[in-house]
Amino acid sequence: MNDLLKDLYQEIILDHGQDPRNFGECENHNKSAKGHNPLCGDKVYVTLLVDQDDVIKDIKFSGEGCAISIASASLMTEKLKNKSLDEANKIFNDFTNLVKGSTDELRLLTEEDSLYALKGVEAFPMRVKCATMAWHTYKSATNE
Amino acid sequence: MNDLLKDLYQEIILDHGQDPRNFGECENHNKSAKGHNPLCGDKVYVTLLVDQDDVIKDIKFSGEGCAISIASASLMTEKLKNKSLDEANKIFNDFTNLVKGSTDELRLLTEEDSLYALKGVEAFPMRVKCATMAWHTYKSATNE
Amino acid sequence: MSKALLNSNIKDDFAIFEKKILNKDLIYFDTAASAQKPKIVINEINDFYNNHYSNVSRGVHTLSVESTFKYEDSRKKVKDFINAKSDNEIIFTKSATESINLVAQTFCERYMKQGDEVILSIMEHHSNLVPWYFLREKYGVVLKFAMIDEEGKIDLDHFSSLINDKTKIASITHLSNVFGTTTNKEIVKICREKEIFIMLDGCQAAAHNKIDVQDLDCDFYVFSGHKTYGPSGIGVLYGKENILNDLPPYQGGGGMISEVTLDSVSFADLPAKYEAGTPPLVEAYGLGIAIDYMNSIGIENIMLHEQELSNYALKKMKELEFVEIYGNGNEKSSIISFNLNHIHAHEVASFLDVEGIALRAGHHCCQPLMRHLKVNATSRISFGVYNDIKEIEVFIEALNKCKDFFKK
Amino acid sequence: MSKALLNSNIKDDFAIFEKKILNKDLIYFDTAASAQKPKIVINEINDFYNNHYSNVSRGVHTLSVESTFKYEDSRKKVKDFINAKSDNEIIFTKSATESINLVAQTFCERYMKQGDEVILSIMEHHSNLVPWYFLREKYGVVLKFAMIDEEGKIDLDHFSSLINDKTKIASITHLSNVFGTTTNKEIVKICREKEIFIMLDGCQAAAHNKIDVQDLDCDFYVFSGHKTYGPSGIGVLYGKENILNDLPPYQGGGGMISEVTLDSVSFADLPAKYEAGTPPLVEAYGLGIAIDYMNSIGIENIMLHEQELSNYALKKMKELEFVEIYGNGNEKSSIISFNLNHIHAHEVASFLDVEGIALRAGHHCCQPLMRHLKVNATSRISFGVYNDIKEIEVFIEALNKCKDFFKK
Ligand SMILES: Cc1ncc(COP(=O)(O)O)c(C=O)c1O
Ligand SMILES: Cc1ncc(COP(=O)(O)O)c(C=O)c1O
Repeated sequence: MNDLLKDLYQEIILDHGQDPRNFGECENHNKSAKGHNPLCGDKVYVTLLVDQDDVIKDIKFSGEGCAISIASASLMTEKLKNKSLDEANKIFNDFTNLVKGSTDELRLLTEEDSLYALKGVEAFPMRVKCATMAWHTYKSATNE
Repeated sequence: MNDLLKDLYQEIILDHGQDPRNFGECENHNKSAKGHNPLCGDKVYVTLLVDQDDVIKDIKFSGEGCAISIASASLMTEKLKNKSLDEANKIFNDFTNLVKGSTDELRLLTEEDSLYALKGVEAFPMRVKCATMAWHTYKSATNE
Repeated sequence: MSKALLNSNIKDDFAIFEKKILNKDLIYFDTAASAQKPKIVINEINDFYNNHYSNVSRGVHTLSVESTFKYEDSRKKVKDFINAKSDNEIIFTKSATESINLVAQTFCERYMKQGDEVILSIMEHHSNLVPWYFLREKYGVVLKFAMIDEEGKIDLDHFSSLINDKTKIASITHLSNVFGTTTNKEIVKICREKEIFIMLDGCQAAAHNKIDVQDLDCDFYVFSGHKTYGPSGIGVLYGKENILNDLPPYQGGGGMISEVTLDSVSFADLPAKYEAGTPPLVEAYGLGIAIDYMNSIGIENIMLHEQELSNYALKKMKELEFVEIYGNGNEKSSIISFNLNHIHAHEVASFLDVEGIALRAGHHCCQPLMRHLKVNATSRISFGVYNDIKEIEVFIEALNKCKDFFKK
Repeated sequence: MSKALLNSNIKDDFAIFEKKILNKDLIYFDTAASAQKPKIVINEINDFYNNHYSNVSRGVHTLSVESTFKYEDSRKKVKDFINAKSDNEIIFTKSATESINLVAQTFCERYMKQGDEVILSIMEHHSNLVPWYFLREKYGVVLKFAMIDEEGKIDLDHFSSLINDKTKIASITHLSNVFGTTTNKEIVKICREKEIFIMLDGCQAAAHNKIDVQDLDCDFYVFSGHKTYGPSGIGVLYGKENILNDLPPYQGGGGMISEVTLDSVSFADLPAKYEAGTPPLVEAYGLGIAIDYMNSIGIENIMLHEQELSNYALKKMKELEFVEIYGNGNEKSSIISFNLNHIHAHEVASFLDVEGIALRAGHHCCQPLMRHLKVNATSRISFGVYNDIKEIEVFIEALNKCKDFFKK
């Protein structure tokens, strides 16, 4: 099996892709957004509950997509839960840099993070949109 | 001096270009048309008197243009005067074939004709429009 | 079977097949998106720039003459290629998309008013939908959509039933870029009987079928150079001469005028009337060379070759129980759309990419059709002159590997 | 003087100068119509087709990635070339003519109603006239024309005096293709003060001046690739991002959509919003390489070089009493228009063609200006990086010969 594919589809990606965590809608949410990938028509819906102190108390997603987009959404919800919006936005930046193969230094994400599993996407530039779809949707939900 | 230029600008062309015959408007005319060359904005106005038997009793032209277009108009009026429309149209075909360098056989024009002097145009394809401007104008005058 | 196949060393005509994709031979199954270019096309483009280049139509000097003649010569080749009656019926645009926009806009200006109707189909490419949506939005034109049958062909009865007194034009794909099905030319007869205009979107057909616009009798026909082995940046609009004469101009600018004053403008005759500005002249020339190339193989032979490949691929794919094929007929021309059970088309595309196989995954600019098929995306393979049976074997094996990889 | 001139072996960068015109060296004085292409541009176009070609933006496979990155990379180069703020402000079109049509049409739809006014000038190219004439015709927009001074520059006082409450936009040439004069950037200030939009037609300026759209502060800027040493079939539209976001789309089709249903369509973000259909992708790439090439020489150096040539040619031509030059100033950038007494411009062009000299004769797509100058046609020489002083000597000699030939 080709190494690039092994890097792209690590165990954890296939796992989250088939069995996503935090799938659905937050029972209580005060922020939400829809997103889609114009390349393939995949869609995602992200809901959040953000408290007075700008902490993400709950975050869930639903939708359809490829393994990369679903796994990325699933890992995102795990990572961002209980983070402040400020931290979450830094992670957003780190993550998009990571998958784009940007040379910018990561500020909060480390190799230990499960999200790091998505680094393999950098070898497949046209899949970056899959990996970041849920993230951009989170972003637009919190920007409103 | 280059041979192509010599062929293009034969004595008779320069003569008719500088001193055109049948310049002006027929005093009595029953057909007329305006024409122009979109490449350079040159213009020509052709008037004809065609009798009941479809014979061109008079033909004149006016306008501005390059030596080729003026000479061609001048030589045309000389040639077409007193011809039947039928003959004139055959000459029209011959002439356009001549200047385009078409391989079609000429039916009425011969090497003795003064119009034959315009054969040099075939080496300058972008000048064909100059040489045929008055002719197309004649044509549209008689087609109305 | 092999009789219909082209000699496999046809690949040598294309430099790109010397390229390796991650050390694998390139298997290019994405011709429906854009065809690869024969060396002769690229070499002739070089020659044009290196020995004959200048702007066209306006200059007197030698290079201008040479460029103009090459440009106009190409128009003649296109005319012969689709058997139009006159050079005046061939308009060079930048793409089929532009050709369709041109027709939609000028046709509507000339012949349609609020409430008038246009017939499209649910399987049209976005390029044959959105230009009409603009008319709906701006002028209140009504759009109706013909249904398709199980095979993926226009349902002619349904098409016919949509036509009424308000219908002015239909615009329909000639060969579906998702199913590979060809629209029955009966459709033009229906339009003739009901006295409406018809445009055929020949993007996929032009590289695959012999096109004869006089025999088809359609009013407009469009295709793109880049899908017919020509360069990018060039498209064709065919329109019947009397209709093009009757329609207003589209874009304004140099080259398409007869005379301009501060108060007025009069327009050049066809085809210049529709070619405002410096045209994609070298691209038009390149398309002419691509046509020469296709003719040298024979468009019939190309069709038979691609048909053979499609038949073989279809047979092999049907043997794989995890493959779902869209459109249940056997007519697939050079295009097959499919999905692997439970595996997203993007995964298939990335997986196969690593095997050197270039195919397309997505909605193929046919979102309404995807919705009809109840999928977001499909994978699509499509063939050109350079493909062969061995590549299909590699592809089938790769599909098997792909299924195994994502099963775990 | 010679300090400002580029090294004369720059001709070696262009294959076409190995060509003979009727056994004479080619002297190409028609760059204003279209520039010749450096070998590097042609070679890179080859390389694109031979090693990286596929359609852009939609595919997942390697070739699609490579093509997309090359295409988008070129957009960045154009952005830097004219110092735009963002890639989103750079739209690839097929030509400057198309860019102007796009702006005229979408701007009018969004911001203008019957009776609103547009300011042009009497020396605009047909491509910056006719698109606006269409608006006059279709929507009852009023067009006003700024006068020029004796030198051939926009009369800014007159321009200013034309602006009133109904004026919405001005569209003015940045560098005259007849006089070689540059429009004072004060014109933008006037528009800012009077709160109207302004588009600059940079067709001639882009190959000759350093363009800085932020410094100019214009709302739109357009130019053509083929006049800036790039391939045919590619044009650029620059627009300020907030304005382009606000304007409606122009052509509809694949690539410019976000989502399409049978009832509705939503549009992609900039720049895709304005790039319907498969774009002229290799052409865009070629333009990027041409920009690299110009940068490698230095656009300042190009300007100085052409300025030197123009100054020298002007001086020599003024010594010939039978030559009339249009525009009485000394600023001629890379363009000089003239006539020989009593000899039609077409005669001059044919005569010089035979000497190997390619120049332009005609109305230069500026018929209203020709009328203002009271001529049908002029001859025009224009310079590029590859021209040199020696060629001007040959040209001057040829003018003398021409006069003698037609005197008899
Ligand atoms: C000043 C000016 N504007 C517009 C144009 C039109 O450019 P194009 O024909 O490349 O669209 C030209 C070139 O002919 C020009 O010189
Ligand atoms: C059926 C069909 N119509 C229209 C188009 C649009 O062609 P282009 O993008 O070359 O304008 C395509 C190709 O994408 C197509 O397959």
